[in-house]
Amino acid sequence: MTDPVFLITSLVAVGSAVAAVTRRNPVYAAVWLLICFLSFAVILLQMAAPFLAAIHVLVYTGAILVLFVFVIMLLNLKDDELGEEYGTGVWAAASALSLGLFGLMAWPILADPKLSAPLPELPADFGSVEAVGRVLFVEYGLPFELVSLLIVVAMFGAMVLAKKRLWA
Amino acid sequence: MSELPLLSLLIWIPALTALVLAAVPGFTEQFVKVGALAASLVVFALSLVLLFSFHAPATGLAFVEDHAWIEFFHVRYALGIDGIALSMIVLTALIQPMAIVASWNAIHDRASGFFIALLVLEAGMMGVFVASDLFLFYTFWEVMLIPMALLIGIWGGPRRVYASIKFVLYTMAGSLLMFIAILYGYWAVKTATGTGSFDIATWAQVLPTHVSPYAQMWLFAAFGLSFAIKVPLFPFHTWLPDAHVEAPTAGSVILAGVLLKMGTYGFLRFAIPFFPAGAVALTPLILALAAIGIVYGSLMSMTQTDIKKLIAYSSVAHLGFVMLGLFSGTLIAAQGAVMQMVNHGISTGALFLLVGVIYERTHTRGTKDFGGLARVMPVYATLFLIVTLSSIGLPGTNGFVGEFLILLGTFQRYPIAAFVGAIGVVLGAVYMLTLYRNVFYGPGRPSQKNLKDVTPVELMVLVPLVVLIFVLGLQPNLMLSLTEAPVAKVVQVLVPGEDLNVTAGALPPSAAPAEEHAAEAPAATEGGEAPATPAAEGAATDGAPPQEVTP
Amino acid sequence: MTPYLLLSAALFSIGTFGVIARRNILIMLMALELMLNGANIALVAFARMHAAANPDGTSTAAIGQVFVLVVMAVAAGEVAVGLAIVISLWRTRRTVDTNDLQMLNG
Amino acid sequence: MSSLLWLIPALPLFGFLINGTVGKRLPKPLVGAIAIAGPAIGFILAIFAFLQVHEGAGALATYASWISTGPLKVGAGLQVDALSAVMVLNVTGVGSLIHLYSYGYMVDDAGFARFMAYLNLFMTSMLILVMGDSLPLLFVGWEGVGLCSYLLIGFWFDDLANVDAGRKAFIVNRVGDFAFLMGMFALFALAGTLGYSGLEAALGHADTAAVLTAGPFAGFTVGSVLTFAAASLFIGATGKSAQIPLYIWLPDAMAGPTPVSALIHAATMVTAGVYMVGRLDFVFIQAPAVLTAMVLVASATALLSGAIAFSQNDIKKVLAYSTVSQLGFMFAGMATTFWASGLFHVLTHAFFKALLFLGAGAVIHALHHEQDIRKMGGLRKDLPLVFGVFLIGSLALAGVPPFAGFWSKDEILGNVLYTALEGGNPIWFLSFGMLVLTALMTAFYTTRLVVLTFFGEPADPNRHPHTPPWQMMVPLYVLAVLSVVGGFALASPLEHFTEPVWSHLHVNEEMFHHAHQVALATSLVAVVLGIGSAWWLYSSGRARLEAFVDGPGHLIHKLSLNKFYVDEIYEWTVVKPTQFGADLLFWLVDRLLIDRIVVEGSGQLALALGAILRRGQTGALSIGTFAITGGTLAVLGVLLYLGVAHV
Repeated sequence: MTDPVFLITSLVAVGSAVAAVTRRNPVYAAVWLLICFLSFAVILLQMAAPFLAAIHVLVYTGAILVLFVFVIMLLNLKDDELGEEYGTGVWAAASALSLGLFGLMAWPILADPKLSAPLPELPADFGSVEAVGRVLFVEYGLPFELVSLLIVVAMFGAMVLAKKRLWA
Repeated sequence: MSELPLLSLLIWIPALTALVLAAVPGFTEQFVKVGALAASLVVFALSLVLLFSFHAPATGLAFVEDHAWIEFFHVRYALGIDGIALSMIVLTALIQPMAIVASWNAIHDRASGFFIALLVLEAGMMGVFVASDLFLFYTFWEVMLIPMALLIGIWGGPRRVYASIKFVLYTMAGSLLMFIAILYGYWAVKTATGTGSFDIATWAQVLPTHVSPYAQMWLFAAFGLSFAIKVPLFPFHTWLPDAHVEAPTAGSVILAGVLLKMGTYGFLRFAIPFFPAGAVALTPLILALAAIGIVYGSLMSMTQTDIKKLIAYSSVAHLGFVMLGLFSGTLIAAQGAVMQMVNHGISTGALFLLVGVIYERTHTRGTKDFGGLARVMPVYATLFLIVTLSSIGLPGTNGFVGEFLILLGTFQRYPIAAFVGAIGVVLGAVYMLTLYRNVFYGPGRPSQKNLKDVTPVELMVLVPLVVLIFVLGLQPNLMLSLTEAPVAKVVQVLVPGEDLNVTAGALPPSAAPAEEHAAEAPAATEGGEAPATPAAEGAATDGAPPQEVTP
Repeated sequence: MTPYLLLSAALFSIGTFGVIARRNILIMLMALELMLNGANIALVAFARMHAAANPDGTSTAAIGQVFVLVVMAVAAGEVAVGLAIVISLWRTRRTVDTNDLQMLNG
Repeated sequence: MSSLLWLIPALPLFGFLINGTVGKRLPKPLVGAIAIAGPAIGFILAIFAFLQVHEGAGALATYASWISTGPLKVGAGLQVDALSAVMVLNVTGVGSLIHLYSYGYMVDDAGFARFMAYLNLFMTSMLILVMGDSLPLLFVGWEGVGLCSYLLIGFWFDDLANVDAGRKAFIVNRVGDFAFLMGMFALFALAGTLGYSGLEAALGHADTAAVLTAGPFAGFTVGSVLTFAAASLFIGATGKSAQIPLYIWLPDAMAGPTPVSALIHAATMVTAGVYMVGRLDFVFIQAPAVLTAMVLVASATALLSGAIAFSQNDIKKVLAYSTVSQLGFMFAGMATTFWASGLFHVLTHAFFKALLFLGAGAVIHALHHEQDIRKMGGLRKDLPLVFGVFLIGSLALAGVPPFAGFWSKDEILGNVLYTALEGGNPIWFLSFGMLVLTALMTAFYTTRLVVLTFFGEPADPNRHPHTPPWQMMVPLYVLAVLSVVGGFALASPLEHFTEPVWSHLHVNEEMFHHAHQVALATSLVAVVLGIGSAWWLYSSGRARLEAFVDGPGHLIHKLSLNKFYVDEIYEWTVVKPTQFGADLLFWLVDRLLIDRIVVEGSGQLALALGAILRRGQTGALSIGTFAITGGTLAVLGVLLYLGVAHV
């Protein structure tokens, strides 16, 4: 059932994720992350969430990743300032731990028959902007407002923290 | 008279007075002292009113008051007393004014706080004795702890902080266990009767039957540990000497006079009636600890160089006697134990007051620091001698009646425990007389030549205690008749099925064949009510009713 | 749906690995983002599973997708603050290595 | 008459209260009068009671309730039957004489009022002891006299030695009282009551073989319980009446003023044990084993203390050991179940021993508190009257006929021999032998005492002793008359008077007379030998004495002088270990075990645990993240195991 497109994109996603995580230099890591996020967008499309895919590209890749790159450039880390990394022993333990985590999560997913049941056929405008928008603004208006509030707070916080001389 | 809520007054007069004295800043120290004394005297008067108007109802408690308090948990502000509680209340009410008078000019820094703490302490103590609702009892049990800790902690001697922390931690450890047991009990009552309740009477009816013997043992152990620490029973006693040595005179008097009785009172009122199976199961252990405690306490007293510590260890021995009496399962011993609780309050209270007297004058308390005081302070020496005799249980004093009844009663069921306990009687004489010899006899120290004898105020405090020593010594029935019924009820729980008024195994008074005795019964006897004619039937009514002895 | 969930589990684990094994704060933050995205995919997957048309023709509540939106908003806020902290840290301590930052011990 | 009974103990009590409180401010004669009035009036009342009892009126009793709770009913009644009538007469009679004597002896002492008050308190306690109608009441008197002896021995409390002697007396008595209590409890367990009448009714003719089914002695036979009770009571008696092993306090009790020694440690208190055995005759008679043990202990005590008295140089110590020895005789008399003989010796001993002590007091008083007989001598000329009475007393003590001592001692020897012949038990023969040897030794040390004190030339010539005042001499004369007359006059009437009170065994008449003839002969020989050898050794100056002491008798003399080191043995086997044990226990158990380890230990434990955990908080981020992930992993695993595995 796994159609080839999904296979390729998920492989790309996983590969880039692993690469992003293991690069020593944050710039390379950021680039791999970019590839990973793009592959996410494709996957989202496949899951009948066109609006989300767009938003993902816009917000995640466009804003958050850019912010990352921007900060990396700002810090302008030289090679020595990157700080050393843990020894291979720690890495081995960490990877074992995460593999264990993956195994624990994968086991119920595979074991549960309902998950692999055939998907119901899609209503026409399932992932469309109009459907998501209706739900977002009608049923979840309040959470929407609260989230906006959260973002404003985050904005202030970031400014306060990062400003060089606040009380000049 | 009965419509007046006497028992509530007992608690709230000292409590409210303390509040008023503390709240209004303007009062002078003298006013606070007078206020405290007045409150305690009023409470004493009330306790006498209670004593004389007390007639034990057939069942349940006297002077009952019952108001709702915390509806949700069925906690009620319920009060009620029986003979035992009454005797404890009178003892507390008696010792309180004495402690206040004794520390009239002994306390200098923050004196008003001292007297207010004393009043709060009295309120707490009264609360414990009158409460007939377990939750209320536990609240007062904890309330009582705070002022006592303050008394030792603030106005105590050099190591007062250590002593007061030890005192608090020791007692807290025990009472927390008890709290868990109370909760369990509440739940057990709730499941058994549908509605939860903290009323002691219902607990006493419901718990023995609805809780498995195994659980009862653990619950009894929980309650028992908390009370054993308070008694103090043998291994849990190390807080007492430190607390006594560091406490001010008034603190020691009340600590020894009343607080120690909380433990034994707790056993009598709560632990035994609620968990009889547990009580019966742990009786051998407690008897062993009590007997060891008696000998151990006496031995410890022999090695002490500080008088207060010596008296503290002697308290361990005396209360070892009380525990022996309580758990030996005979009415005589239990009655002796309850009486010994009061006696110990009087004699040890008086001892601490006496130590206070010489401590005020010389500011030393070592057994070796004195000499030849009998010449210098004859009246003081006589008072100290009388109280010492009461402490070692000389016949004619109250101490003897208590110890005699305990040992006689214990012998009827546990001869070995009585045997070990009786050793305490001998050791008691050793350390008390050694103390008396070191302090009062001998050539005397030049520095102590001009010590003035007891002042009228001190006499006013000590003489009533001495009078009580002889009154209870010569006429113990005054108190014994008061506590006979409630004590019998408790002892019956320990030995279900036995008739308490029969001395098990006693021989029937065989008709004394008169051939050898020329003159048989004495002539008609005048005076007194039941003539002790030795004729067969006379002895029968007097002693044990005939009981077949299998040849 | 299982492949999508497997993918999200994989991403989540890789993100975890990143957080644990790396000492550089920036990489850790990126790994964090990965974990969040892993979660998003799972959400969308479930939304897709339960997608069904309502009688009045509108599609059922793609709540999952709305939820992803919220997650994204939160993630954005979090990254902003995170990076601000990184900058101020860099300015005061001149380091991005988490091992040097042990002031909270004791 | 019964209603007045309570007056007898009450009068001295009033005397005590008056003298005790305001005595110091009253003039001395008034204090003296008050003090003497108590026992004197008591004596008169006692005579009335005696007469009434004598006319067959049986016991007079009043009843009051003291302690009553549950099955225990302890009365506070007084009763005077034949036995206690005799004892009351003895106590009040000799007591009054000694009070009169004390007036003379102590009048110029600073604490005179206090002394007389204590004497009165002693009289009250002793009278309660002999007149009480139940064992607890006897115990009240029992410990009351113990208290008074403590107060009176340590009367001159400026000198700590006296105080220690008093404390020793009280504690040793307390050890005896401990055993007494055990005996009392056993009796209560058996009879359910503690009044004499109740006890006698229940135990008088108990079936000793019956096995008890309930109570503390379940499974034991009644006889064995009776034996246990009798043994404990006897040990109690050894405490009070100074027998082995609890006699060590009596010689030290001589630290008290001499009238105290006379009243308490010769005439009255020490005989309390004998009275108790006499009062509980129905218990002892059913415990033959205890009786045998009693005679053995009694005669051993008599012999041992007799030997020690040999070499003592303090006049009062000699008399003290002699008292212990005579007490041995009394208990031996009691052990033969011929109770009257024991009581008879109590009476005669009260007469001549009080006389000797008061005589010694007169000597000490005259020589300004000189007590060492080696420094005395030739007082015959200086104090003729005192010498006269002292001689009578000595002859009575030695057992020279027709003086009082001879009759009672011979009676006892006869009874012991009869019981030995009747029972055929070797212990009784051994006891008889020891008693005869003691009789010889008594004669010896009495003569030695008289010779060294009154004969020979005075040690330091410039001393001129003055005859004591009349208050001291009158009692001496009365007691002297009693010591002479007391023997033959009281022998048979006493036996008939007290016969109804006691239970007796069957007596084999002709064996009884045969035994008494033999005993008479042996005791006479012993007395003559004793006096002769003492006279021969001591009368002619010191030469022969030194020869004997340096020669063969050196070791025995040294042993006897140091009281066979019994005190030291007790010190090392009992007192020191208890002291050391107490200290060890205090440091080991109280301080170390409970305080350090358990109490503070738990505190340290908490701190230690905290320290270990603290090391975990390094602040490094990796540790934190690892922990979190590990935690989630674990939780996930558990949930999955629970969830998935069971679904």
